[in-house]
Amino acid sequence: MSSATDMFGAALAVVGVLFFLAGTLGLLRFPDIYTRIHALTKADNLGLGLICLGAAVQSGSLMTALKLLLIWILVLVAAATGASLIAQTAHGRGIPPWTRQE
Amino acid sequence: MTGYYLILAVVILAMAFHGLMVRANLLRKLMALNIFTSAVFLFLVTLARMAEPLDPIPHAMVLTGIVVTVSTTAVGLALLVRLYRRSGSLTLDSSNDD
Amino acid sequence: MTTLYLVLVGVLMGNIAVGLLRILRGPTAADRIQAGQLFGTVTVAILLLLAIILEKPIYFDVALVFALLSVLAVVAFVTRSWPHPDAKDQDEQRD
Amino acid sequence: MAVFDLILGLLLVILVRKCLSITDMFGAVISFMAFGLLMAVAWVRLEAPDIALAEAAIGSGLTGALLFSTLGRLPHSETRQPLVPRGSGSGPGYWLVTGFWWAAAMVLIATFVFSFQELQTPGLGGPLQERLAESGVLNPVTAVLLNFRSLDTLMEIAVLLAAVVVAWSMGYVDWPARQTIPSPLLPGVVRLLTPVFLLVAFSLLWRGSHAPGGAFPGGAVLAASGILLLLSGMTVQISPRGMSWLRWVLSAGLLVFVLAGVSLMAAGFGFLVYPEQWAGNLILLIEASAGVSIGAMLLALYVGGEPDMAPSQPNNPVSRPQ
Repeated sequence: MSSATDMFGAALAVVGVLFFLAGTLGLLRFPDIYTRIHALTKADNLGLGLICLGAAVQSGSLMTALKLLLIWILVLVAAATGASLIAQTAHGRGIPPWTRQE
Repeated sequence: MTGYYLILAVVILAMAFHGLMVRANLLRKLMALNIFTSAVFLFLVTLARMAEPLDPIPHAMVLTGIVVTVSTTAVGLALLVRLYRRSGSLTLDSSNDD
Repeated sequence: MTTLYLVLVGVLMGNIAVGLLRILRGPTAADRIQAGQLFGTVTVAILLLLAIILEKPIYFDVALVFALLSVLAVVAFVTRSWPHPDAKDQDEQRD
Repeated sequence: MAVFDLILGLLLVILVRKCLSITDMFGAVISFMAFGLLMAVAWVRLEAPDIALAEAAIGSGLTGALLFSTLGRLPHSETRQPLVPRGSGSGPGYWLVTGFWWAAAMVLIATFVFSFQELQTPGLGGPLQERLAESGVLNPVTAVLLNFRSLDTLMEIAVLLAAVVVAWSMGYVDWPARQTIPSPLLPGVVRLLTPVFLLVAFSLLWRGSHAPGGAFPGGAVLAASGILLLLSGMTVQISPRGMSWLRWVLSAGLLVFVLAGVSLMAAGFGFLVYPEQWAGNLILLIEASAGVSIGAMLLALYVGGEPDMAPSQPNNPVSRPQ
């Protein structure tokens, strides 16, 4: 129940969820699409990575850990590709980046 | 708990049916139809969960249903694109007829 | 421990609720698809936590399929359905 | 857990409401996809891993790609049109009808709450467990799909094939698809991901006999891989010979299924009644062909029409204007 690995895994999951919160806050509060991509892509994927790590620590089996690693890599690839595609296309379509107003 | 999911299924069913009837845009009608089937599946799976032991037969039925739904949706979308090219409209409004 | 994980799942679902605001506000379609990406990542995380809570490793596989297919929607969006400025109305980019 | 259910249900209802009432069509489609994602969470909650897998692959992946590609074929102005045409959506008639349906729904809800709570539902889980050993597989859902109720699955594959026939009968589509690739990143990533897609698809297919998975999720992942290849601009020129080959692949699932049934009949068993010692292998054969076939059929449905391989110049494969 409350062995050391379980505690460690739970702590990792908690930190991961905090990163998710930060990413969502960025999505909501940042002024334009480029900054939102930046907030969401980095924070959420780090959060997911921490949750994966926490689950892997808890599962205690190598197969599951490898599967979780694969999940994380896949989400990273998807997020990086998506972020790059969206940003490049947005730039190509002439959506102006936000600049600080006077 | 299962009673809650039954209610949820019926609520979603009613909302989807409402959308299916009221919305004019055919793309939205197709999405409403999809949600409608999802609600039916939710109902079936909840019934399966209530059985003791867990009843896998509704699961198999729902699995079949999901595939039929996606093929229906795909055909509907293909028809929709054709309709748009033919009539320039996404609704079946009779005043838009050629 | 289970309670803690349930709270975490609840917080993640709160993230989805907040992401809905971004869908509502837009302003561009790209902002909306970003909210969609957020939903994808959050769902994977929820599935991982549920797998731990219910102690069924099979749900890791569901998360794996989600992770695999999360790239599909955004690629379909960018290559196929991003409203082009040549289109008749450009209000997406203005507001 | 009760709070979890409550939040999940609330989110589902909000998403349905958004999907059906938000003016912006992209917002509606994304809400719909989010609805699919959360439905998968609900399947997990209701202990239906097979359905969760299928929903993950079909509900969110394929349907999302389908909807986005359809949106792309419609002009932008259409995606922001008002929800209801002029003249409807208001007035006493509208509210009368809506009110009637909502009242009927509420009565239904009340009935369900009171009747189903008391209903004893023994289900068929017990008898199925007893007979699982003779089905040739260990996963009860696969046993139902491909042994006890294999006729249903046969019909379902026939429905899919019929859908492909309908889509093809509507005319040709551009092939190879016209598009501009926004970045060289995309083909590179797709080249990396395709082996992973294939690996996952075939592992899902293979493990269907003993764990959640099987022909549908496997086929759907296969189709998703094909869609990704199409989206990244990697298309092949289809020759007339390739077309006939494609037709065989599309119908392979149904053909193998029917052939297995008929030959079992000829051997003195019933139609699709498997003798116990062959059941496992027969199911594997049918499932493998059905999985590949389902993948091809879903991909064909995504393409949305018969691939146009008619007169294209050898050096300059111009697509036919639409």
